[in-house]
Amino acid sequence: MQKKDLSLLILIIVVGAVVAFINPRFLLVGNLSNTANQVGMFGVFSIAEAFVIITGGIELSVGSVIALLGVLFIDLIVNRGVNWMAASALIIAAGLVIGAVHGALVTKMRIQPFVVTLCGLLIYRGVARYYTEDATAGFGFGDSFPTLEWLTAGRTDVFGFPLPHTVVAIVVVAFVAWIVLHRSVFGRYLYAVGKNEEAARYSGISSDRVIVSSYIVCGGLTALAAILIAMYTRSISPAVHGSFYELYAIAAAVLGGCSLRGGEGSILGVVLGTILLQVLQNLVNLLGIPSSLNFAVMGTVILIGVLADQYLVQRRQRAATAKGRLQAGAIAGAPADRAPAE
Amino acid sequence: MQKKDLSLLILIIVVGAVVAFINPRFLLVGNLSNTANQVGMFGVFSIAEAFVIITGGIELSVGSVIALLGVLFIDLIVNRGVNWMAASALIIAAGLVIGAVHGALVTKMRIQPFVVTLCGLLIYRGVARYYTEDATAGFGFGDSFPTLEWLTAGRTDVFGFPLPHTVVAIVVVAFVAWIVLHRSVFGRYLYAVGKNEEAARYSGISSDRVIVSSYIVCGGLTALAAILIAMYTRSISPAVHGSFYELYAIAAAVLGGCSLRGGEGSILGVVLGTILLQVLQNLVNLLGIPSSLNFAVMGTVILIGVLADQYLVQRRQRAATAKGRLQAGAIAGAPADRAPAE
Amino acid sequence: EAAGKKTLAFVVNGASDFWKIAEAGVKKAQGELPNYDLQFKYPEQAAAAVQQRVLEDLVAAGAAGIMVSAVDPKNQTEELNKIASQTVLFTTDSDAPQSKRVAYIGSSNTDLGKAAGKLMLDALPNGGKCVGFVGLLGADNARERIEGVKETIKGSKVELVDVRGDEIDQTRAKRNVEDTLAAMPDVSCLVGFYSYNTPRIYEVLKEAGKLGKIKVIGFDEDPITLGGVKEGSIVGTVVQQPFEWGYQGMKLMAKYIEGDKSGIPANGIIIVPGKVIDKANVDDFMAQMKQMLGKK
Amino acid sequence: MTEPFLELVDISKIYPGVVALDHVSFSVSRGEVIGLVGENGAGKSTLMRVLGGVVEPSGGVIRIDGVERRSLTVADAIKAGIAFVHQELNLFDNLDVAGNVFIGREPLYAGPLKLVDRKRLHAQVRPLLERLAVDFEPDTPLAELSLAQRQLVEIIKALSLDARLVIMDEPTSSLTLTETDRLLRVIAGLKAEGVSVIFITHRLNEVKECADRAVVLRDGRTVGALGKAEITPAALIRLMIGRDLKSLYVPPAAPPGKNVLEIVEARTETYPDRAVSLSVRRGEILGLAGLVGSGRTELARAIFGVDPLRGGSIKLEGEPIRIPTPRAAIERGVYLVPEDRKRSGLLLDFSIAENISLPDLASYARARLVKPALEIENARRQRERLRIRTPDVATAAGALSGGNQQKVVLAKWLSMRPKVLIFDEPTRGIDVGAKQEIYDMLRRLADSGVAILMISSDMEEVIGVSDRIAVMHEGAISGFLDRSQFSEHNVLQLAVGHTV
Ligand SMILES: Nc1ncnc2c1ncn2[C@@H]1O[C@H](COP(=O)(O)OP(=O)(O)OP(=O)(O)O)[C@@H](O)[C@H]1O
Ligand SMILES: Nc1ncnc2c1ncn2[C@@H]1O[C@H](COP(=O)(O)OP(=O)(O)OP(=O)(O)O)[C@@H](O)[C@H]1O
Ligand SMILES: [Mg+2]
Ligand SMILES: [Mg+2]
Repeated sequence: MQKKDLSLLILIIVVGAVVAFINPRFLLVGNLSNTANQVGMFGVFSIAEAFVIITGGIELSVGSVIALLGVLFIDLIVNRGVNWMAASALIIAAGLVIGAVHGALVTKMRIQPFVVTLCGLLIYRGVARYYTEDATAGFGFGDSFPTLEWLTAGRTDVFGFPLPHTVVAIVVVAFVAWIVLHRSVFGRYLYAVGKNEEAARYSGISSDRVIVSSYIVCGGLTALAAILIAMYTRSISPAVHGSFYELYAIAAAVLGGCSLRGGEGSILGVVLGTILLQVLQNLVNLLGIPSSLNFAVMGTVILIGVLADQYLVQRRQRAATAKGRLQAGAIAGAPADRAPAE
Repeated sequence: MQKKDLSLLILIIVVGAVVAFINPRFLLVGNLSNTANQVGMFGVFSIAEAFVIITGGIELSVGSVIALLGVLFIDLIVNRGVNWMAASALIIAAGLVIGAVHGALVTKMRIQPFVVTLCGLLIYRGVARYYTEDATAGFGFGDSFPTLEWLTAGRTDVFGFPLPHTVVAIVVVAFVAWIVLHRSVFGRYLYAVGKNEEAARYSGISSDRVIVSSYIVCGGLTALAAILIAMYTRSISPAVHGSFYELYAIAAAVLGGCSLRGGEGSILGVVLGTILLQVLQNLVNLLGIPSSLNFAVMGTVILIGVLADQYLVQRRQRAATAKGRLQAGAIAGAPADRAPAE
Repeated sequence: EAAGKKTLAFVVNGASDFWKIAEAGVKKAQGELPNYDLQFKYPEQAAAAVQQRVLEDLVAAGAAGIMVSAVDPKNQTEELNKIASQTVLFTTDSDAPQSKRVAYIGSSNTDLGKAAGKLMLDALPNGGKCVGFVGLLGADNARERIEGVKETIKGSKVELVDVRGDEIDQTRAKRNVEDTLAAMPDVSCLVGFYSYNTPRIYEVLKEAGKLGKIKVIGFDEDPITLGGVKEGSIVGTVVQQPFEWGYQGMKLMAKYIEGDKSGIPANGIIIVPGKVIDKANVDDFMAQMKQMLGKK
Repeated sequence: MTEPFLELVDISKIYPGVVALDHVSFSVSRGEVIGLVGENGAGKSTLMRVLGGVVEPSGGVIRIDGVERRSLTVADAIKAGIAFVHQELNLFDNLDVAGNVFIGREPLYAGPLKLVDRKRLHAQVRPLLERLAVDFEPDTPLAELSLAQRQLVEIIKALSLDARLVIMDEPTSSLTLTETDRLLRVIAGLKAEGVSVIFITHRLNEVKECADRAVVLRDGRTVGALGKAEITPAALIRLMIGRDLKSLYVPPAAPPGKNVLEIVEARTETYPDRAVSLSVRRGEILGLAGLVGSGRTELARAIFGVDPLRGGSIKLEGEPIRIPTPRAAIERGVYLVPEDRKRSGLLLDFSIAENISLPDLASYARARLVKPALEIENARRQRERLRIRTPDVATAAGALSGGNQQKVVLAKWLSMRPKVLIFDEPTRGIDVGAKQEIYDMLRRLADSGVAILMISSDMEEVIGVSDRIAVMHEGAISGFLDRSQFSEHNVLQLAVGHTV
């Protein structure tokens, strides 16, 4: 575990302890399960975002993709009677295609990722709204897909804890993503390209392919999140569904140690970032803070957390220098003719 | 005028011509005046954003600042009976302070600009909503501030064209910003710091001061925009007022040639970017395109524009190489013993 | 556009299913007004500035009459007057009484709130704690509805302890219900103030196995709300009649433009009253809806 | 000699885990040219950075004109008349040449607005450009300049300061003989005007040519100083590494074999109408000389697949091949050690081991999962083989000194099976000891059957190491030289386009 991840974990524990102290109901199984469920859904697309950010890109269309694919998914299974497995496959495929298109525009046409995905943000939401004529897409009363619902929105009792299946999803996704990013050849390439694309190219990495892959992974995972979220809300107003989620995703990734300059970040950090954001949401409701202050509380806690972390980093550095000075003193006191260090 | 700006201008003209062809009412004085008015308001905070982007930062709290300061401004003059000149001064001062705080957090505490201003985005909107208890702040019926209204939301007839005073504002702001960015030492430092902060430091430029200044300028201009926009809408629902405006601002800046890596961009470009975005908005309404498609049209036109530009750049490069070949040919034909080219 | 056809526009305050019903009304009116081109406009964001822009552009495009559900009528007066000076302006949904609008067609949100309050009193004869859920806490319709509820339950043992906002984010809407159940085990009734809030309440209660144990009162006619009413797990829902606003409004406007001002009362206010849908009349209402929207 | 106006007394600098300077004392007098030499990582740059106000010393005092200070800021240093050419370029791609030279000191129009007087700015730069006879203009955008040209801009920037002391940290590392000569003449001119110069270089002949005094650093301490008369490369080397070095040129063990790499009529982007044909044989080191901007780097990039080839063909072991990307080159055993190692050669934040394994990561992986143990093991092996000085192969490559960084780049390719190795300035910024090691390595590689193309601007190196020299002039080969024809004069004649 990196230091950055550790300080995030501590922040989460501190916030959790404070909330539990003020309102012990925070620790109720039901509440923890609900929060875990949110972490599951938001974590999937935050990890998606992290893949792109690590290669030095950015993906702003996450929210719109969630709206568009969510609408399509519900339309497919509710109105067009498509089998839910086929529909899920189609939606994930659509996500992969969207990612591939973004990647191609970024690498082949050399358009800034910000511009490409900003256009995506605008276009996909527009298409979703046009497709549904701005109507809400949703399950009718009594529409029921028991297996699908159980898989996506269900919970399984594990030693008395109703474990939401979205948590299973995030654990699986995070584990695979962790292997890929931190252990696999491809992951190494992602970091290399994010850090210094030119040097990566000189080492024989085809950076275009790596970048395109990162967008494809992002698209696919976002599509998965879109299905989970659609099954959670069970209704999608295309004009607002998922809006601002790209900011959530970027915030989770950045909190988790990703740098928008690329080449940095860990999966564990991203998951912890997501948990922090969701605990903050939960806190506002549980402590009865006016919902108008929801965002303000979130912003303030993040800022305090980052400031505290920064303060500790600076103290640690000063301590390290002081230690170095001591060593230097020792060296200065050593006999002058000591063997050269070579 | 840089090539980038030129191609943006051409895109605007092409889009305008197409719209005018389909619906000649586009060219009506009233319509042009309305669009110009929008450009005025949006241009001011887009330029604000550009200052920060050029130094390699980002400012995400523009929309929330516009909401918070707008609410405060209206509250000051309507409910607290503060003289509007004093109120304006206070609001601008508040904007400068917000900018200074962001700058200090970025430079002194070394927190990523994205994180600082994301927290700002969350906090300021929360404060605005809490302050008004989510109620809309606005002028009551009959409340009237003739001078202020004339100054900010009025129009003056210039050769039959009702010139909105916001246009005067944007022209003045853009002119001053142009001088500062493209002609003054400070502007040069902004570009230098944005491109290579370390080298700037080695050249004796205090890059921290330059970065803080850019946030301060941004805060001040955003405050001005907040006043103009408050006087235009005359009512502010703190929950939604100005939301997404940061994306508008960044989009205008990026369209106008700013790179999010810093060190690039021109004021003319930013203004043209703003104009393009506003003409696109106007187009959707004038052509009777379903408003659900509004954003999609915007996204598509931007994407096509950027793609076309990119295509032309690549063609131009190929042409330049061909020209290079010609020149090289001439050299090859020169006598072998001519003076070395050193 | 066909030459000579005058444009009448219906501008709403944001996209929602609710306005789909009004749109159906406008479509019906279009069938009866062949000489007009009736447009239905959704601003891309529920913000006053965005809507203002749509209105200005419509005027620029030469609309003969505009019917608008203003995002923020109280403070848009001046701007609405600017529009009213150039074209015939009706308001709907929420009125701007001080503006120069010709007429208002709609319901009174306070009345709707009062109707919901009565439902609560009936459902909780022994009193209890209630929590409400709404999209935009600050919006006028939300405030008036909440006010209506509070006015009615004042003095009784029924209490509205909190109203949670969600910014029209469905995920948060559902989450708010979950968190409320976690935070207040003794809550005895939940109120969904916006159309989508009630279905989210229904789903959470269903998942928690508390359907029927906690009373639910809703607004508007989301299919899930109606299903819940039919099933008996939702006490009742208070609906408006946007279809009539669209239909009557457009026809009145056309008449007015043609010079017939008889349909407009002196104060300009035409209230189309809301309806309470409960188990008794839900089947009829659903049939009616189906017919209005022309759905299968 | 006059009294020193600047003194560093007992300066120390400690980085976490490293003692870069250990009680170093140093003084500068008016009009004195001091050569500062030492191995990579000896602390030369750090000492100068203390003087330039970039680094805050951990101990000691700085005395300027009798005033004592604990540390300087950049502004202090500039005010004290110290100009600094940093080892790494510190320029702005988004400004033009004039803007870069006068950054921070722009001539202004009168008035409070601080507007830049661009006409005056350009006028002030012009004479400086003429002084070094460069081939670009005040308004040339910096982005269009090559590495060497940028180096010249840095030097001009320092000259423009009208300083009392000019510090040049390896100014000649990417310059060819012609520019270097011109620079040495400029230094002589400065000396005559009473300006002091501190000159850091790894090309020891340059020290002999220009310095009044040479100071040698080792492991952060001063190990000796030589007066003008005593300065010889051999004496310097003895102080630097504590022993003598054998001569540079080691003849090949066997005569060269068949052609491995053949370039036929290759054309590049900048000189599309000039074609280059050359071939490198098995076991041979072919030196490629030429002036700054003669197109050598571009040729190497085209062969390696970084830039597109505008025409012509490449044959590897007699077989025509196409190399559209570096990946393709690497798969065929054609490797490039690029000239800008910080930008193209290394990922500075990656560890040494990770840098070494990067081009061939698949062989350190099982089932596409990287086995760090394998990487570390190989990195340790390479560390022994190339004598990379680091206690831990898990340290970031950026923390190494220049020479050791270069060895890491080499280690990348030596871990694989090279057929052709292209070196672009293999010893740029590398100390004599390490140079010697790299030359040894080159020879051993050649003897083991690798074909080596060595681009170099260091005349001594080209003549000392190559078995054969090709010289480029304006994008074309102006001639080949055999060992018997090797001389500075011949190389220079060809480099300016004459024949020999
Ligand atoms: N910022 C830094 N952080 C940590 N260690 C550093 C830093 N800068 C330099 N060092 C270390 O200080 C020592 C001296 O480095 P310095 O750059 O002064 O060497 P140098 O003599 O200039 O070598 P070269 O000839 O390679 O330029 C080296 O061991 C180097 O790794
Ligand atoms: N990044 C660049 N952008 C634009 N032009 C460049 C760039 N790099 C090199 N050039 C130009 O290309 C031509 C060939 O340069 P190249 O780097 O191949 O020469 P070289 O012989 O390797 O010399 P050196 O590396 O010593 O400068 C030169 O005219 C140079 O100005
Ligand atoms: Mg050095
Ligand atoms: Mg070169």
